[in-house]
Amino acid sequence: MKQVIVNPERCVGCMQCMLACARVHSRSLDLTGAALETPGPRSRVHVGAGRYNEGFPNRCRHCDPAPCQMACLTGAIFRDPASATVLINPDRCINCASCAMACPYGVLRFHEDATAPPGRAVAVKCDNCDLRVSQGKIPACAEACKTGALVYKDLEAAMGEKTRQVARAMSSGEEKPAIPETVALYRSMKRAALAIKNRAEAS
Amino acid sequence: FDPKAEISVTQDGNRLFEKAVKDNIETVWHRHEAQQPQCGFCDMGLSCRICIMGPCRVDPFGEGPQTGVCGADADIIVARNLCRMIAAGAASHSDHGRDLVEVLESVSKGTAPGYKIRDEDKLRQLAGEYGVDMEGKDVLAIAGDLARAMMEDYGMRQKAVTLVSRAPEKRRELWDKVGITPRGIDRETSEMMHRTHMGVDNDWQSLLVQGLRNALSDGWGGSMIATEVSDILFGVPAPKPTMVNAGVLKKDQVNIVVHGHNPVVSEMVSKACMSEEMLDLAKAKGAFGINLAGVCCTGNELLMRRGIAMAGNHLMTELILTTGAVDMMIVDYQCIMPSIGKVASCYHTRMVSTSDKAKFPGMEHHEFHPENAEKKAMALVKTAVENFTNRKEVMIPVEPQEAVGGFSVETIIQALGGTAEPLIDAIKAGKIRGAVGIVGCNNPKIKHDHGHVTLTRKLIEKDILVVDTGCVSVANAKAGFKLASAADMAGPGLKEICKALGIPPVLHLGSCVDNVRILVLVSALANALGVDISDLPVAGSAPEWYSEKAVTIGVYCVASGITTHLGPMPPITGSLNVVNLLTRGLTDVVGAGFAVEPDPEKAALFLINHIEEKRKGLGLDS
Amino acid sequence: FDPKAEISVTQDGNRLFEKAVKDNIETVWHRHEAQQPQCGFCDMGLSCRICIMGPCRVDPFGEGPQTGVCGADADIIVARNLCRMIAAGAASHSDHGRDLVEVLESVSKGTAPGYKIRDEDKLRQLAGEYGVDMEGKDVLAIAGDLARAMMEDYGMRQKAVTLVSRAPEKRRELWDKVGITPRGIDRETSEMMHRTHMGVDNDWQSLLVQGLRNALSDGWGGSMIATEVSDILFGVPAPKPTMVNAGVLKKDQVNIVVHGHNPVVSEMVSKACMSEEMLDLAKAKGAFGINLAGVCCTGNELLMRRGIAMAGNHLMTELILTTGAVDMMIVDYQCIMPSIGKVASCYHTRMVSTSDKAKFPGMEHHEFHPENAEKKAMALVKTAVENFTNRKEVMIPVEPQEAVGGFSVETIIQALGGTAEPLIDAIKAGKIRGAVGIVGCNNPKIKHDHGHVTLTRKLIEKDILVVDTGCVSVANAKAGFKLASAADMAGPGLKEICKALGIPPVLHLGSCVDNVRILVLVSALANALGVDISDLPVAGSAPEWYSEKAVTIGVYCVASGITTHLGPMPPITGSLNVVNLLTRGLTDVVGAGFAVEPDPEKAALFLINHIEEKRKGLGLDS
Ligand code: SF4
Ligand code: SF4
Ligand code: FES
Ligand code: FES
Ligand SMILES: [Fe+2]
Ligand SMILES: [Fe+2]
Repeated sequence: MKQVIVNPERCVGCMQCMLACARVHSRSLDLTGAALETPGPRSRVHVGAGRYNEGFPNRCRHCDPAPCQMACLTGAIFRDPASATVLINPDRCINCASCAMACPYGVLRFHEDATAPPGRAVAVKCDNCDLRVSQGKIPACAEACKTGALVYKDLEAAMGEKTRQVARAMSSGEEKPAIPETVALYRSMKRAALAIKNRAEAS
Repeated sequence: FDPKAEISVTQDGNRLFEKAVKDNIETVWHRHEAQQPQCGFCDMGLSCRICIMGPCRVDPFGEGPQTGVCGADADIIVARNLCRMIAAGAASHSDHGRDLVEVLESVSKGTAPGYKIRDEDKLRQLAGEYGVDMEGKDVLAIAGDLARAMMEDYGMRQKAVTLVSRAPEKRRELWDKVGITPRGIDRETSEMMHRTHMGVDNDWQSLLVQGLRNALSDGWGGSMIATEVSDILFGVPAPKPTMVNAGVLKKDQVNIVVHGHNPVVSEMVSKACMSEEMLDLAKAKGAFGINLAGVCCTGNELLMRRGIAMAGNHLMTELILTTGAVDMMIVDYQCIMPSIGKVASCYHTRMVSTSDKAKFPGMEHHEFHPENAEKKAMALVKTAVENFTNRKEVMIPVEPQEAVGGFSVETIIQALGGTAEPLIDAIKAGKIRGAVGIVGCNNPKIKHDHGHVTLTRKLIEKDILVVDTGCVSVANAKAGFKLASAADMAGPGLKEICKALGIPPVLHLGSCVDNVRILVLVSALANALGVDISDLPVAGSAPEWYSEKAVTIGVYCVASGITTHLGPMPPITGSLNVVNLLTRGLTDVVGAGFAVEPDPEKAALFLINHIEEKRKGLGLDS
Repeated sequence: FDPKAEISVTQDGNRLFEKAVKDNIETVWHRHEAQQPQCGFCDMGLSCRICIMGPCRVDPFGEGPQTGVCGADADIIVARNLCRMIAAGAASHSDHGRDLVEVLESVSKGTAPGYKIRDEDKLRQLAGEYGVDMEGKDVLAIAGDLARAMMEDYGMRQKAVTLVSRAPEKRRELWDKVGITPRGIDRETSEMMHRTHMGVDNDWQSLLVQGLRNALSDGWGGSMIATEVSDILFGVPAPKPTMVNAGVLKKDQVNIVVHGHNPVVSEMVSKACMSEEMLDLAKAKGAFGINLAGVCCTGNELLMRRGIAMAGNHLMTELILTTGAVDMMIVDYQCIMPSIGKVASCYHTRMVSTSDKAKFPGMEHHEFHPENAEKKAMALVKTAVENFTNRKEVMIPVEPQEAVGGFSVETIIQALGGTAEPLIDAIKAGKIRGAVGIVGCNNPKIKHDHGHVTLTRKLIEKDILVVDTGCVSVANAKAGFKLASAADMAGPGLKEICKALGIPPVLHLGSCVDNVRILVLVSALANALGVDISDLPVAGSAPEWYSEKAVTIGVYCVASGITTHLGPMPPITGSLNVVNLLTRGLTDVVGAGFAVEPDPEKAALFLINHIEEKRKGLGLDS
């Protein structure tokens, strides 16, 4: 089965996955229209900044067993048997944040949502774009990601590909660097900034 | 944010940041943090919004799109984006120069009360360079003719902007050969904007070549005009003592801070601050006087010519307001963060914008024009004085630091005894190994002033004379490098020369447009030695730059033959071709190139090495 | 991509797209698809790369950052980005005009062999408008003086660009009152770039006001000069029959296609194509002749003056090459997708770039200058003819469509019998309800030509006269709207008038710079009626625009009082303030505004309604 696979080393921090996610969880499905809705749709994927301000796309892993599900006393969190997606029934959510405390990734958020009873904040998280997938589309974040940090792939195949990459990177005489030179240069600048900051702080 | 976060290498910076956090003020560091991670496409120069078939971006990992909708690849997109930065920078300086030329013309017509020709020698010198017929004409008539001749530099009727004549002959020949002699000031900017339109120039190299020409139209055109006309109208700077840092604000005086770049406004404010009427009013309000201080470049302009104190540089502009001691901040244009109106609203500070080209949220707008500037300035100072009584809690975080500023090329030569000979001798003898111009801004990506101060210290230790402008000059003055006694921080050779001449090892050359003083100085040196600028043991550096103007300055320096170091990386890493051209390939074209190195210690090594190489090239130590 | 995907409403478009897919050619539609979804921040105008404290973006959902690092909010960021688009568009047209002025000056000096003054009347008329003293001067001397007077419009010595004098008095008063009378052509662009630098203008309204002035400096400055000087050098257009669509390429002739915008190049190519020497060579190579065709605006320029056929518009430029029938494509600048060199490399086509301002991947560069253009053109045509024998498989997808082009204001008035009276009478009588200028480009966001053709049809059905330029004119000609017989597609009133005058209901006014002909026409109408332009029952529309130039055209139309419809949304939805100002608020300022409506059917309703409202305002149907 295909799923969204996160390749954090490819994230450039553009946050376009976040906009795409918020858009497809809006009523108008149009970015400008979505921005005018109340409650405003919010992204279920969260791009954070690493130590040297590199991007990191933090997305629900739909763990199995899922700590959030186990922590949910009202049974609002459940797994859809067809897609294996961990979902939240907003009608049952009592906004107790137990799930958030249990989630090792910190991807749960609490706010009003178009899918929830009006005027009430509930737990909201990634739904794997199940609706889009059932329409033959791929999850919005993976569609928006142009660098391959979020890809919609078969896990087996993706891991196989990764194994090949690692193997090639480990063997000597590799002709193509694992990371393009441009990206390496860009990141080295960001790392240098961090190093200097640390040193300046120490001094 | 931790109020104890050391955002600066300066004490006043850190103390005021702590106060800002406690006062719940959102600062540039907060906003920078909130923007993390910044968009990698944009940061690498790989996004394009030039047309609405787009927006487009190129995947730096090579898997996603490699061209925009039009077909532009990474090289083209990166080059176009960089070139538009150059265009904006050139336009900014040159539009500033334009304002001065218009004041000069108004003075000649007698429609600019309060302004006058303060340096007739310089007026005549410039008029000579512009081929103005001075025979039997009075000063004002000459000024008018000069202003109109300068206006032609902005137009399209010339083959070259006039003041390229100041460049060494070899340099001019090179420019002609490469095809980058700037023709008109606005023209090159317009052509740059045209070339970067969809479907015009799609050769990254030819785009960058026009980028060089556009930048030269600033360095030898707009900026040079700005500096020279400022000298004519407000006087050629001469060394004088001053004070720097947030401690220059006075608890018991009315504090007026000018912010921006154009002396046209701040000079009138300075005049008004010294008027009997205002001083009396201040006394009546219980103040011991009117204390004018500057931030950013308009402050530098005043410091250079009147010794007026500097309260801080770019990243200090918000913090200065948190002292609660600023009764009025008067801004013109450039580098004025739109946030400061909001910061001021938490204190009693009155915020005033003055330019017809620049308004800001949360500021009162009082437009200065040559005809009304004198009066407007008086009215504003009056309001500021009246605001003194509205002060609440005031915190002046440090004692002010002494410094000497005001080195124009003219006065440097004068300090040398009337000719550049002693300087050249010192260089030849190896007592001074060379010189580096450190210029540019602050950037929250780098600990405030860390780049400037570290680099400067390392260079003077190695007997390299440092000249600085803009925000760097404030950082260096605050660090104490601008006292004659700072010669002790210099290496033995430089120390000896500084002691002999009674000058500091770090000379303040002025504002950002005043970087042209560096061009004039190196041209004089090159001419004296009979070599090109690119042969000299000199370099440029912008360790903490942030602005498009800084890009343009860097590019005109390099195009003029001065190898230049940049602290922060420009948004070009998406194209190795562009990176390689700027850092390596350009040397074959203009005899100089860029080096990017965020670490000021490593940058110092690079610059020292560069200077030693140039010395070798000239056979100086053999 | 499905080769059968209907990317266009045109048959040649779809057939050639099918061929392109089969030939494995990557087209603009492929690249557009690969970019989906496009960056929402950039698309909404909410990303900023103006300085390197950034890049920054504002979260449209209100959760993330609401300001950039400097403190600029969504309104400021959106306004700055839009203003830079205006600056780039104005710079492009105006730099094109500059090239013509330089040719005019070269002609006057006798250093531009092959070029000449073709319309002395127009020269004298313009010289009169520019206040050139013609007394006792010959044509060439007048031309030189006019050229130099026009150069001053590019400079900073004037209070206003000269040709604003053509606008109705009420309009000029309004411009003065609002403070948007354009002073200098390059100057306004430079000031716009300056104002959008970090820390300069941070008031979204005052930014947009300068945007209006910058656009006016194009419409009544650079573009108007471009059109008028082209008329002087190459003749005032007059109606003539022509052919359009990909079928204008000939299997048995040498096909040369010119692409770009500047007639300075294409006119010389056209001349060379008609030379005996080349025609003989063509015969020797087995060709029946030399067939010159155009795409984009330089094609429009030739069509207007010489009736030369048009092979297609913007989105057809790649597809035209897939016919395999183009022996040479000669490009100058603007709207030339950098992809076409690669497309051509799959066929035998020789690709040649000619401008010192524009090079492209995969093209040979042969630079045209006034002194060598005539010779260069001959050499290129020779190469093209020689390339005829290298042809491989050729596919001409359709038969050409007849059309009539070449309506200048002069010839429209002439067609009316020498005065605008009959047109005004027809409008007054309601036979013609009003007029809409449909202008602009193609954009892969919209099915190729769908917007143009649909809107045009709907409007003429309602007795609204359509004038068009640029890529629209090709779309409409291909749709058959430009034959006298097309009057049958018009409503009864318009049909009657067209039949009486023997003109089509859709008049081709030329290239994109020729939009100024619309300004001149509406000024004449307004003056005849003693009203302002904004009172007239006229409107503008750009149903498929993509370029920065189109933004500028839209803005100068609106600033001139012509309400304008845009198909694609500009990147401004991130700021409701900016959206509201442009669509509503501007009406209070300049008496016209924008309407954005991607659906051409709905746009037609809006435009019809607008025209009826204006008629009511003038009391025409009471
Ligand atoms: S100019 Fe090209 S790369 Fe830039 S937005 Fe337009 S189509 Fe995309
Ligand atoms: S100008 Fe402001 S918003 Fe734009 S990149 Fe710079 S800091 Fe960010
Ligand atoms: S914000 Fe749109 S690509 Fe960077
Ligand atoms: S920030 Fe503008 S000069 Fe330093
Ligand atoms: Fe500055
Ligand atoms: Fe065009």
